[in-house]
Amino acid sequence: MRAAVIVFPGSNCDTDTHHALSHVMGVPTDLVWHATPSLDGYDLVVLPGGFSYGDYLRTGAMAAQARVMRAVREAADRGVPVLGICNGFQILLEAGLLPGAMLPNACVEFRCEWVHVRVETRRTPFTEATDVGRVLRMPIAHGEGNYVADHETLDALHDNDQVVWRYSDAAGRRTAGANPNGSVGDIAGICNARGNVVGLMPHPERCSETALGGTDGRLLWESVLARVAA
Amino acid sequence: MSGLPQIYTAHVFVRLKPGVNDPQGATVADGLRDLGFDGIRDVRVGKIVDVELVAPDAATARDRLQSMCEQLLTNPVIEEYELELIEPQPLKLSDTAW
Amino acid sequence: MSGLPQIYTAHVFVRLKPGVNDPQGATVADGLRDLGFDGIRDVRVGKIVDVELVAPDAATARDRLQSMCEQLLTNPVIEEYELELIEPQPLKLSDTAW
Amino acid sequence: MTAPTDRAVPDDATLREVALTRDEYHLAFDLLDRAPNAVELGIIGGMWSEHCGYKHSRPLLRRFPGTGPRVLIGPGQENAGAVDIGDGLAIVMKVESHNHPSAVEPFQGAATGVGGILRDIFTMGARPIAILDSLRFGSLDDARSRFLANGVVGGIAWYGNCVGVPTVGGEIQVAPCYAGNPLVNAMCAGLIRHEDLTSAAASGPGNPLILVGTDTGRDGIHGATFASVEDPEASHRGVVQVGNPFMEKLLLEACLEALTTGGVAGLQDLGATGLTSATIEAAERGGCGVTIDVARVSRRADRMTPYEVMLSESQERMLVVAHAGREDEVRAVFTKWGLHSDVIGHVADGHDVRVTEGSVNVAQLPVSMLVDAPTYEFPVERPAYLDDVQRLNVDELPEPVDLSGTLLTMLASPNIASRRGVYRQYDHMVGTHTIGPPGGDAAVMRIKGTDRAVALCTDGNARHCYLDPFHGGAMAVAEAARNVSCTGATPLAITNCLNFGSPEDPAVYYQLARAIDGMTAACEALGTPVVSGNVSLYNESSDQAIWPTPVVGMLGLLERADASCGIGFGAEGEIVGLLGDATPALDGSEYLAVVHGQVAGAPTIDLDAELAVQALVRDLIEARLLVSAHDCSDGGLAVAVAESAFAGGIGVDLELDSRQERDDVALFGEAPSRIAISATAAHWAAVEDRAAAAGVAVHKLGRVGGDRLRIGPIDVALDEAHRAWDQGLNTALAGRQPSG
Ligand SMILES: Nc1ncnc2c1ncn2[C@@H]1O[C@H](COP(=O)(O)OP(=O)(O)O)[C@@H](O)[C@H]1O
Ligand SMILES: [Mg+2]
Repeated sequence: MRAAVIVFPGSNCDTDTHHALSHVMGVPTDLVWHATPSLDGYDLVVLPGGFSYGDYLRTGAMAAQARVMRAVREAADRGVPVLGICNGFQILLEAGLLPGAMLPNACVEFRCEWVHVRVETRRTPFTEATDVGRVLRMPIAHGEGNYVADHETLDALHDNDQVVWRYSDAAGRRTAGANPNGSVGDIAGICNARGNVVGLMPHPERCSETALGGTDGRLLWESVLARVAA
Repeated sequence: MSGLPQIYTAHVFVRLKPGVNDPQGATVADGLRDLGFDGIRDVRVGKIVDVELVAPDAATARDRLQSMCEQLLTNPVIEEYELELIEPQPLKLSDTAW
Repeated sequence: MSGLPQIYTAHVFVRLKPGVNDPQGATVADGLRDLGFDGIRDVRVGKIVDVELVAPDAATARDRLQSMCEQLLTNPVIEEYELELIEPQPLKLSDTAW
Repeated sequence: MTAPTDRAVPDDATLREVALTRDEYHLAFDLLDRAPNAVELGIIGGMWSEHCGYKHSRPLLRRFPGTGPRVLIGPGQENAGAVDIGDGLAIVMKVESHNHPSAVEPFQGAATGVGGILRDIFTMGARPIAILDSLRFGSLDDARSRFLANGVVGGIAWYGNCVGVPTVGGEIQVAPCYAGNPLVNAMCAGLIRHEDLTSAAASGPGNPLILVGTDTGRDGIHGATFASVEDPEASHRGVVQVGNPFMEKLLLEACLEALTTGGVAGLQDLGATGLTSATIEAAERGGCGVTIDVARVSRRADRMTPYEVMLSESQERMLVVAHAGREDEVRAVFTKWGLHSDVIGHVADGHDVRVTEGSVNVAQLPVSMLVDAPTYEFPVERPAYLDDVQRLNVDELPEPVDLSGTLLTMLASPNIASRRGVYRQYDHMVGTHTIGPPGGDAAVMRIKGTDRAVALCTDGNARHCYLDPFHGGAMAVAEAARNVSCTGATPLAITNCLNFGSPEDPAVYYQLARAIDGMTAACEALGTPVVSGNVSLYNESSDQAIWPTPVVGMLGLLERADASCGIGFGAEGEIVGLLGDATPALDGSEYLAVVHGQVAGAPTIDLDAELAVQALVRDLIEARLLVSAHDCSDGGLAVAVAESAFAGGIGVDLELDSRQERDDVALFGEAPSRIAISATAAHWAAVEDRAAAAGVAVHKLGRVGGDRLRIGPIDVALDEAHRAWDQGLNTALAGRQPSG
């Protein structure tokens, strides 16, 4: 088992994600430079959070053009689990590996706080070890997490069971106050049709240790590790 | 046949597609109302990308700009754009920055 | 004397003053070069604010828009703007949003 | 000084442009024994500006204690101070002001302030792990102050979030004196191994000087002199700079990576006066000369003069001194990170800075003359205003009938209300060091790979300093130390920013000198030397000078990260007590200002009592006897326990100290050296025993529990009080009237 955490210019959760995978979960993990042409040999690819290219123009737009993205696409086609966290999610959207787009938060401010999300499906490698309806407490930290997509896309996401997490309150209810950014359908994370490419706004690497105030992020890692080991 | 390369200036006006909601625009509208401006019906915020480029002729310049818009400058999922190409200034010998 | 209120549409084009550093523009220029576009001399990014407002006449609309630009839409320390006012459409009775 | 009359002196406008007085011009002439040319004049003016030369503060700053067993790098030596935290690790820290730029363009002014302080930290080879921001604005009833406050917060958020260094603490205070001159101080702490500490020295003649980062433009020319003249808004609109946090992030990573090659001899950031002070200060540290060819500096603007290139303050640039022969290796790292680099000169024999444009000499000056700005010392005379403001007759103040309502008013006031609306705009978690997030007394950052953590905070109550500069200065240090102690951390050292008005005003000079004396007294008593800092003078607008505002950034160390203590009550039945028996008073209190509209009295501090109460709280925390500890500061005991109740999500039922005649004084009166604590009933006896052994008073006040705040005569629902406190600042920043 070997994991890759991609480093784009401006990624800033790369070392945190590396820390969570390697030091907390004990997974051999490499920081992989954005100009790398191939991701052969990796069983898990993570696009970390941050501000690739300063978030200039549009979040994730320039990183989506990086050389490594061709390799990410190939890995995804091979069925390798790919996780985009926050900016990584935005990059996957811009690269067309996931459908839809991001707008600025409805409050038009950056939000760094703990939120709750409800697991909507177990069909992804990152949720298969949890239960549908389970509520996770995780931090967010973003200015643009307001997910949008047109009606056909939303219908397709729904029909194909591609919504992975929705914002909710601690009890799993979708209330207005529980959605921190105005995303359509309270969507916090989605996957591709095959289920192996997943993007989410909350940061599992920030809640993988007790000292940081929560450990629900470990559920994602444990789930994907079990899948890869199987 | 194309002559000497010239400097083209282009304005790319990028706007959110009509149906896409615009949090920034809504906030600006609220801000204007808070300041006491009456009669604000709608505000939407877009982007201008001004590009200066050297190309052999206007057709080539326009082609390249169109590709730039499609490949990077706009996201067709949520945005639409207009491209305005300005008459070129001739390139002076001293302009060697490119 | 002014007639019935009408809906005015205005485009405000806001740009950084010449000479003010535009890191975003510079990064986009690099991005375009990385994509293989030749001849990029300069890129600068600005914003468009499209405002729809109800005013009794064009002069009043323009006045209000100018104040909006000065008070909120632009930062005169680093930005400059152009204001473009579009011919009004008459207000229909069903337009009650204001 | 009597000026020779035969000398051609530049006209007043020119001298003003370079911020030199006529006498200083003559001094420069005498030192050179010739007239400086225009470029030289600009260099001299920049280096002798208040910002770089510390003309009015240098003699006073020498009073600070700058050494101690843990001080690795003290004040004035490098770009920031360094403090040993054990395990071969050090914290590098400094605070810096960006007041004047922020008054003109709050978003970019504050953003570039964050950029500047980050560079001061990674210039030392350290990886920044925390930013704190200490802010002062005019009353938020005023639209301009709201615009400034929102812009500043937005700019700090944008820059820090993008670079990926968490903003974990700081302050926001409002008072009318800051209306025309807001204060924006940013602090940064970085982590480094001792052996990796890098000097900003240009040594080794022949070593190349490499300029990296942003191309040089006409940005901020005269930024440094601009910070040295009154009323920035009046004339200097052209100097606004736009920050580029993305470039900063690349620079940060590239610099730290370049250091690992071993090819770097020194690293110096470009701050005020740009290349001028960067090269000259580096030369001074290295004991060498430098030669710079401005023609080799990449530009962003056409036709820049040598003067402009030397004084440009374009952001996000660094000067790298490479070992001769290894420049390609070093430059390759910058290229990898997509950064441009130019070899612009070299370290030279001798002690001159020489500037050329190609082969033409444009300036040559001795380094020593530039780094030794003339200094000014004035007599320290007690200003008359102090007698007026220190008078306070409490008997003339009506006591509120509805003290529950008074508590709600206090909780909603912008100086007390929750800062959540601000710090949730800051990424305070990136880096996964933050184990004590904003909202407590001090931020707690774990040190990965060790059991340790550091605690960081900033403090400075300007109202106290205005009423008594000595005691106010001492209280700023004491409060910062107390905040750190309340997490369980031992205060180790401070950094500071001295924000004052014009030192040429005798009252301001008195404030400056006495505040420094007070800070010095407290630093000595508490054993926390000053390792770095910054001075910002001429903080005044057309109508007034600001209150004297020293800001103290404190570093504390926790040997065991898992033993840190928070401010929140834990559970029903816990006992609440007050450590320390300093008598609360209304002098300089928030209550006096908010409820009675007065700024008066003479706040004081007893440093021995302070030391004892802090030692005790740390001892109790280390022994794991406390559930919570919270410093009693603005708003007094009532506000402190309310905040502990909010943080714990549980009510409280307390009795007031019967020794106080007036309930309002007992509830909202302020005194330093007091800490509100809670402990389980099982631990309470042990708490009392240890307090007795330490000779510190502890008063048992009551118990945690229920869903109301009952504090003596106060009785309000917890959620109502919480709402007032949670929304107070947001409402004020949005310019809305508080609802209900
Ligand atoms: N108030 C102060 N207390 C202690 N040290 C100070 C103070 N002000 C400045 N210094 C020290 O003087 C040196 C120069 O500071 P400064 O000019 O602000 O540096 P820079 O040019 O890197 O921003 C630094 O070592 C700084 O820590
Ligand atoms: Mg410096």
